[in-house]
Amino acid sequence: MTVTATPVREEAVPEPAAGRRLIDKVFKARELAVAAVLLVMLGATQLSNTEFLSEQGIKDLLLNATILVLVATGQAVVVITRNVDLSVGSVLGISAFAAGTYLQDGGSSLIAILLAVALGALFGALNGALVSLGKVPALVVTLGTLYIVRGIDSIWVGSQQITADDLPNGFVDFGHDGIWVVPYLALLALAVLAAVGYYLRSYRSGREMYALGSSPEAATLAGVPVRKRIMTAYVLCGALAGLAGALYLARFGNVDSATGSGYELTVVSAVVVGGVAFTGGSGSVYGAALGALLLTSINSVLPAIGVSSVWVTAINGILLLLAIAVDRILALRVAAVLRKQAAQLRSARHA
Amino acid sequence: MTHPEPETTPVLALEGVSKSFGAVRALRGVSLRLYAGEAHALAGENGAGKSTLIKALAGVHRPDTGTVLLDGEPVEFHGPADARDAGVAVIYQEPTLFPDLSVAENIFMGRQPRRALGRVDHASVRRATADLFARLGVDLDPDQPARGLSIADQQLVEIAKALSFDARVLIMDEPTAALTGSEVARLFGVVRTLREQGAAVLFISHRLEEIFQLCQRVTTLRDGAWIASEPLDGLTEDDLVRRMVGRDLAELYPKQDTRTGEVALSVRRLTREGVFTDVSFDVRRGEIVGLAGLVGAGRSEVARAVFGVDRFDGGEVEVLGTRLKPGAPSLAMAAGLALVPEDRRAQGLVMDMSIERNIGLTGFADTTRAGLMNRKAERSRSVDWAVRLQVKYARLGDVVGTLSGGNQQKVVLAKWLATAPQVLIVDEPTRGIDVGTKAEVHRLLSALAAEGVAVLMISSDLPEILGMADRVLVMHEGRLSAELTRAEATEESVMAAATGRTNQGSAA
Amino acid sequence: GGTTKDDAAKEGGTAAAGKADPNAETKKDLTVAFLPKQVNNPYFTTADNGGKKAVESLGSTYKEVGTSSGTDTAGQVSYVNTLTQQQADAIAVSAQDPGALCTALKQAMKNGVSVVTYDSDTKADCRQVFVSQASAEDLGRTQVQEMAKQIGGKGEIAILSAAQTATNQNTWIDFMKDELKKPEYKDIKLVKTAYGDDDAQKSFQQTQGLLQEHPKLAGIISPTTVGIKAAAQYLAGSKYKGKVKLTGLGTPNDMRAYVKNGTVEAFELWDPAKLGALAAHTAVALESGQITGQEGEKFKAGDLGEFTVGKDGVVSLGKPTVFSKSNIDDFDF
Amino acid sequence: MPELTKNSAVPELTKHSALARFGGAVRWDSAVGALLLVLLICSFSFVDNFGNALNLSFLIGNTLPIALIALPMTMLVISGEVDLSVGSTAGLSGAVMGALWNAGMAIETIIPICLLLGVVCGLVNGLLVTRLGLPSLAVTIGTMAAYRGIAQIVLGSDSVTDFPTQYLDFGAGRIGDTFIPYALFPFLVLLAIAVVVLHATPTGRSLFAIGASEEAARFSGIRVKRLKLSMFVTTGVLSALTGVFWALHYASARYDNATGLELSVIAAVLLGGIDFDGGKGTLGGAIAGVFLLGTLQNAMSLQNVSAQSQIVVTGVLLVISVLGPRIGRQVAQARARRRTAAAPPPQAAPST
Ligand SMILES: Nc1ncnc2c1ncn2[C@@H]1O[C@H](COP(=O)(O)OP(=O)(O)OP(=O)(O)O)[C@@H](O)[C@H]1O
Ligand SMILES: Nc1ncnc2c1ncn2[C@@H]1O[C@H](COP(=O)(O)OP(=O)(O)OP(=O)(O)O)[C@@H](O)[C@H]1O
Ligand SMILES: [Mg+2]
Ligand SMILES: [Mg+2]
Repeated sequence: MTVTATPVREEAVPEPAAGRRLIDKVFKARELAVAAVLLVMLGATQLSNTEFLSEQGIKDLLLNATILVLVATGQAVVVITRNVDLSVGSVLGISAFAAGTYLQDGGSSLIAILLAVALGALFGALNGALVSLGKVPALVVTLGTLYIVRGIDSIWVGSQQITADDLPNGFVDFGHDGIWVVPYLALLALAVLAAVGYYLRSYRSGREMYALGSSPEAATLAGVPVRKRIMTAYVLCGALAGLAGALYLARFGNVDSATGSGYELTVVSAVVVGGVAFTGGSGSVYGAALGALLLTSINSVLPAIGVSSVWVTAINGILLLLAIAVDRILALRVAAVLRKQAAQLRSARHA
Repeated sequence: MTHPEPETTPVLALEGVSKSFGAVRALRGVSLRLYAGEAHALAGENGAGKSTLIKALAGVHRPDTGTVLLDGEPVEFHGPADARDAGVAVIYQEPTLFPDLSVAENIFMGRQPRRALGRVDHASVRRATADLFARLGVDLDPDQPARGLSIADQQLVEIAKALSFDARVLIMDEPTAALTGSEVARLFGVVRTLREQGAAVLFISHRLEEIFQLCQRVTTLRDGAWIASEPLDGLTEDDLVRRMVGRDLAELYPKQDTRTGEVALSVRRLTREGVFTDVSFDVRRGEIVGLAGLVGAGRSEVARAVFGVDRFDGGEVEVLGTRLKPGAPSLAMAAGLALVPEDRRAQGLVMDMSIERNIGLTGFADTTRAGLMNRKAERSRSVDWAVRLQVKYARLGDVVGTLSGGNQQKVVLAKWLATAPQVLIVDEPTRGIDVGTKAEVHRLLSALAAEGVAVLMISSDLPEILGMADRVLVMHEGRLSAELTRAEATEESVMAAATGRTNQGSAA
Repeated sequence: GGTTKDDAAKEGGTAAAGKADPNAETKKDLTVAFLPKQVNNPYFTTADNGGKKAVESLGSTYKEVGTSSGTDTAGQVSYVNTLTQQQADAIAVSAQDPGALCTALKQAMKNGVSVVTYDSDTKADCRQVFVSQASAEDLGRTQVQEMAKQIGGKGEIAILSAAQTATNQNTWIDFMKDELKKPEYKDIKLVKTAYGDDDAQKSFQQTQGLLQEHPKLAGIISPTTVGIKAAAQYLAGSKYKGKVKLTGLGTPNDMRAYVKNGTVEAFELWDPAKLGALAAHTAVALESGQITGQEGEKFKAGDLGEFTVGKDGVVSLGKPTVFSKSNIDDFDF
Repeated sequence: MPELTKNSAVPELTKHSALARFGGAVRWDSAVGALLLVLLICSFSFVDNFGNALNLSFLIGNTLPIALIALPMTMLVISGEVDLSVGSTAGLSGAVMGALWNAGMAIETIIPICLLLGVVCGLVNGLLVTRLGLPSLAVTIGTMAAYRGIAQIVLGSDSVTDFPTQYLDFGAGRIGDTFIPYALFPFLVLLAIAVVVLHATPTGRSLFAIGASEEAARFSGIRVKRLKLSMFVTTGVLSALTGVFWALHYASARYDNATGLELSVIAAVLLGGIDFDGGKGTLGGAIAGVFLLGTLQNAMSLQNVSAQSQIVVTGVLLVISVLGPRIGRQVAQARARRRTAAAPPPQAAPST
């Protein structure tokens, strides 16, 4: 074969800026869509009920979201690596109880929180070990640990419960006080969110989690320490579930053996609504956090505008469907526009 | 056979390496030495063990026996990362990119330049990627996600990635299989520069002329066994083929003259916005029509739209007088159309299914009795075609993913030829297929045409197009830019049309 | 013409009833199984432990089985089946669903098992006796009276219930509404009934919603232990603390903190341990043949005194206790 | 054509591979089947009251809802999708059944209406997945809430129990004093149909192909979307049927019937060796998984194992179900590697 060494393709990178900005927009659009839905919803509610965004109202909204935001953040990291952790609800429950038991015996609040985080991280490590060492489907393994941890929790807890009376006042106050309308819990969640988001974006190991989720084989070939990263993701997720457990205790002042059961579906919903794909490698923790905020806000909005709680479940589900459908349609539209623009650009360049 | 080798220690070498996959012994006691400043070719039929050898070098597979030597010292690579750290860069046969990440991230994953506190410096990742692409003459946006890149573009990204290592050893497993001449030339230019700077290069290709262009020495494998290592100087293509196949080969492009009949495939003003525009052509019974063009010209997209896997926005397609419904491959199949897609891993095969089941996927109409599968019919249909195309396999029930690249391609062909199509569209039918089988495929296509099948052949291998086609259509930027008769079609005329340097229009 | 509701109604059911012998000897070495709505639920654990004490004091064997979810009706059914299989002598069950357990319970009774429901009833023909924690009427009315006292007889109030399907809740709520019709409550307006599904978070958010939707809300009645606890926790951490009154049914241990910090003035409950004990005595009395579940039959229930079976086979524990700052420390359950 | 260029070493190798096959690849679904058998034998011999007909009929009757939904769920999962809304669909179907019954409609009319409702539920799921290209996990989490919510609106706090006795008897009764519930027969028929469809028809083949590689399936002319849609519809119908059965079996139609059923079905199906990534598994395995869990629960309850411990056992079983085959494979591979390493080293050292 003779080589016709004509430089067919023009010099590279002539106008990447324009293209990049557009692509950036596409990616951001996912989060934007959720944010837009959220704002519209909150705005509309405020119009029909002026109490809704009162000082107390905003505080409540933020407080409600805190725990879900934390767990969803951890879950998003795991999902980005193309895995899933269904055991978060159970881990949350058992960590909350552990922290409560410790506080009941007169422990310090800070250590109680650390204890919950450590216990969560421990279960995260167990999940991570099972998933990464055995290279087995995360869904099954964590469904298994969901049952196991819940079982251990109920055997341990039995019919005991931690009530507000057992907790030091400082801890309970920490659960609802804050700076002006921003509760301490929300600040904490925000800090965690920002840290995890920054880590995923700006550190090699964070980027490697995306790589790993995007294509596990390619990641192995690229020398990504797959097991280590999966382990990190699970430990992080577990630790955040543990932290969420401690905050749950502070917030609700009450923990029993059923605490956190069924929570996994809410968390998974938040992550999905936030645009983190279950096929791994895409989405962001910010999206997941927005998803969490959206979901918890729906639960506050409906009672606030006087929707009978009989309707809540149905409306919840339909809104969830709407959110993902709108997001999807938007993404398709943008992709189509992009395709046409690319074609125009190409023909313009070669004309 | 004894041939002088350089006196220096090889940078990277294999000594007596064997590797088995269950029953299959992919390598048996193979040795290979790579020297600094030398480009070494690896030749062999499909399934000879080339890719396996490379994976042994790169630490993907641990050899069952034998050793890997780095600078003369035995080393044990525990994974690709070890090999990479030792200065070995590999381009694997199948592109392995992260579809969700940007092209730039794909190239620098795990090695991104960092700023203070270990943070990734995104800007310099982007800049370095742009520089690499400029060096290769590639027109890709570093921020573009890898998803949606054509196979060729993916291959180019892989090449850029390998180059970015500034490695001491550059290993390339069929990097050119999806590329057209100009990209290959650019690549070879860059590789030569690297070699002159002292890198050792290992190169695999089934295009023998490329081996002669780029390399100094060649190692031949047959059935996993080492056959020869020798300088290319003084060797002819025929010599090389004989070493690979163990016998002489017939003519490479055996196009028989056939009588062309009625129009079998008729495409009118086919348009898919942003991809291709106003494409019209006919293919007659007994005719092989070549569809040429540069990578990304839109040939595959046209084929897919015609077959119905993609929708089109305007125009019409007729097969043997039946107008096809857009977006309905099953109807197209019923009308007698078959498409051998370009990406065998994603589109051609269900990699986790057996050879038998893969071939069977297109034949439910023939292999069911009263709505139930007839295992025997399914099996005999599959065996028949696997044997006719010389697929090299241990058992028909083996998972297709364990076959060598070329043999996978044969299974795709078998799957579609088994439907006895009236109109056959083949997209890069011989990508990754060895010379011997390539001739076989060409003979087969000729024979099909002679039987009255209409063949549309898309290929980036220009000699293949020129050798096989009765007529050549050329695409440029999503439009048909020329239609050339066999007599008119030359390398110059096709390239001119493909790069848009003519305004010939479609001369019918 | 197919089978419709009217056809089915004609079939009717039959309740087997033998003859009671009030002087029959109390049998020993019976197996009495408690099947609460949910195991590990502190309320039921207290109740069942009361039952356990009573069963053991009567010289029989106690056992407890049950599902770990309060809405797993299918699970509860299979526990009834299992107990039938194991030939338990008597079952005391708190039904998750008035209808779902029927087939299984009838099957059990056919196999000679005595069936008592406690806390939450099934349909009357599916058990022999229902041991009620207090008459539903008392509970419903006293909660309204307590609320009226706390808000000074006027203002908007709301109810925070458990699941929409909870039978006992709904009965109490009906009596509350009935009580509110009385002229002395003409200034009190029930503005809404919300459902928190006995889930802490949901009840929490429902409380928020009530307060946002009805800014002038003066009080909330929550006739469920989970609901009142969640509502109290929300009020305690909000600006409504002490301003919006809260009463209902709660356990002293749950509510102690809120009573002490002024979020809650008073609430009520029966003693679950006594409820369990009464259920145990009733079950043993049934199995011993001292009663059969007919109206008017009398039996002795140890320290609890003598009880009479009322209409529809209902035995009632008595009036609920009201807990406030002054007496809460006297209780531990 | 030249003769088939099979590897010259084939005869010698097939012997090896037969061995390897025997040792390494005991299929997981057979393993679950064997486990079920062992469990049954143990329960019959050691668990009091397990073997009597009444208990067995309870066991089967209580497991049937899960088994029924497991049929289409297996196919759906094999084709790479999942439906979490099955429990809610069943609940909705039961709620509608109750509401219509209360309204005085004939049950013979109600049941077809419920099944039709199942079609609609399945269509909604399927259309959202295939037309909009949304992930089924997300879609069905949404419809799970939506259907349950609608059920709540339809029936509110009612609980309908007065269905006609002959229907209730069919739902809960058994044939004479045998262990066979009436409802077992329709299930066996459905099971047979499902096995044939999945393992012996082009449709089944296509489902496997779609699950393993949707794109390759599309390029093979398989009508991916249509097949997926029909799988969702089937799942909807069978879930609705399960809802009807549930209401009759437990003689109670409530909006929260069958809550959490999806998790039980999925756990059982996973235990039966169905790969959630699609493309792998057998119906036999799935059904064995369903009955393994059912039997285990029944036996443990009879042995007075507490609910909490039962949960732990279920979880451990699930974890083992995925770790077990994996570890087995690794052991087999290690053994094979040792064997090849022990074999005489191949000749043909290269000359230089
Ligand atoms: N992972 C695997 N499992 C089982 N068999 C394998 C595996 N990888 C390769 N093989 C077998 O090893 C042999 C050598 O394959 P290899 O990919 O090295 O061939 P190749 O020379 O690269 O061929 P091609 O030119 O077609 O790419 C083939 O018979 C193939 O089927
Ligand atoms: N799956 C896809 N999604 C988005 N864009 C694509 C996809 N596949 C190809 N493209 C783009 O569409 C254009 C036409 O590609 P196509 O594959 O049809 O070209 P081709 O002429 O067949 O070249 P090739 O030799 O690579 O097959 C290119 O710009 C390519 O990058
Ligand atoms: Mg190869
Ligand atoms: Mg192409």
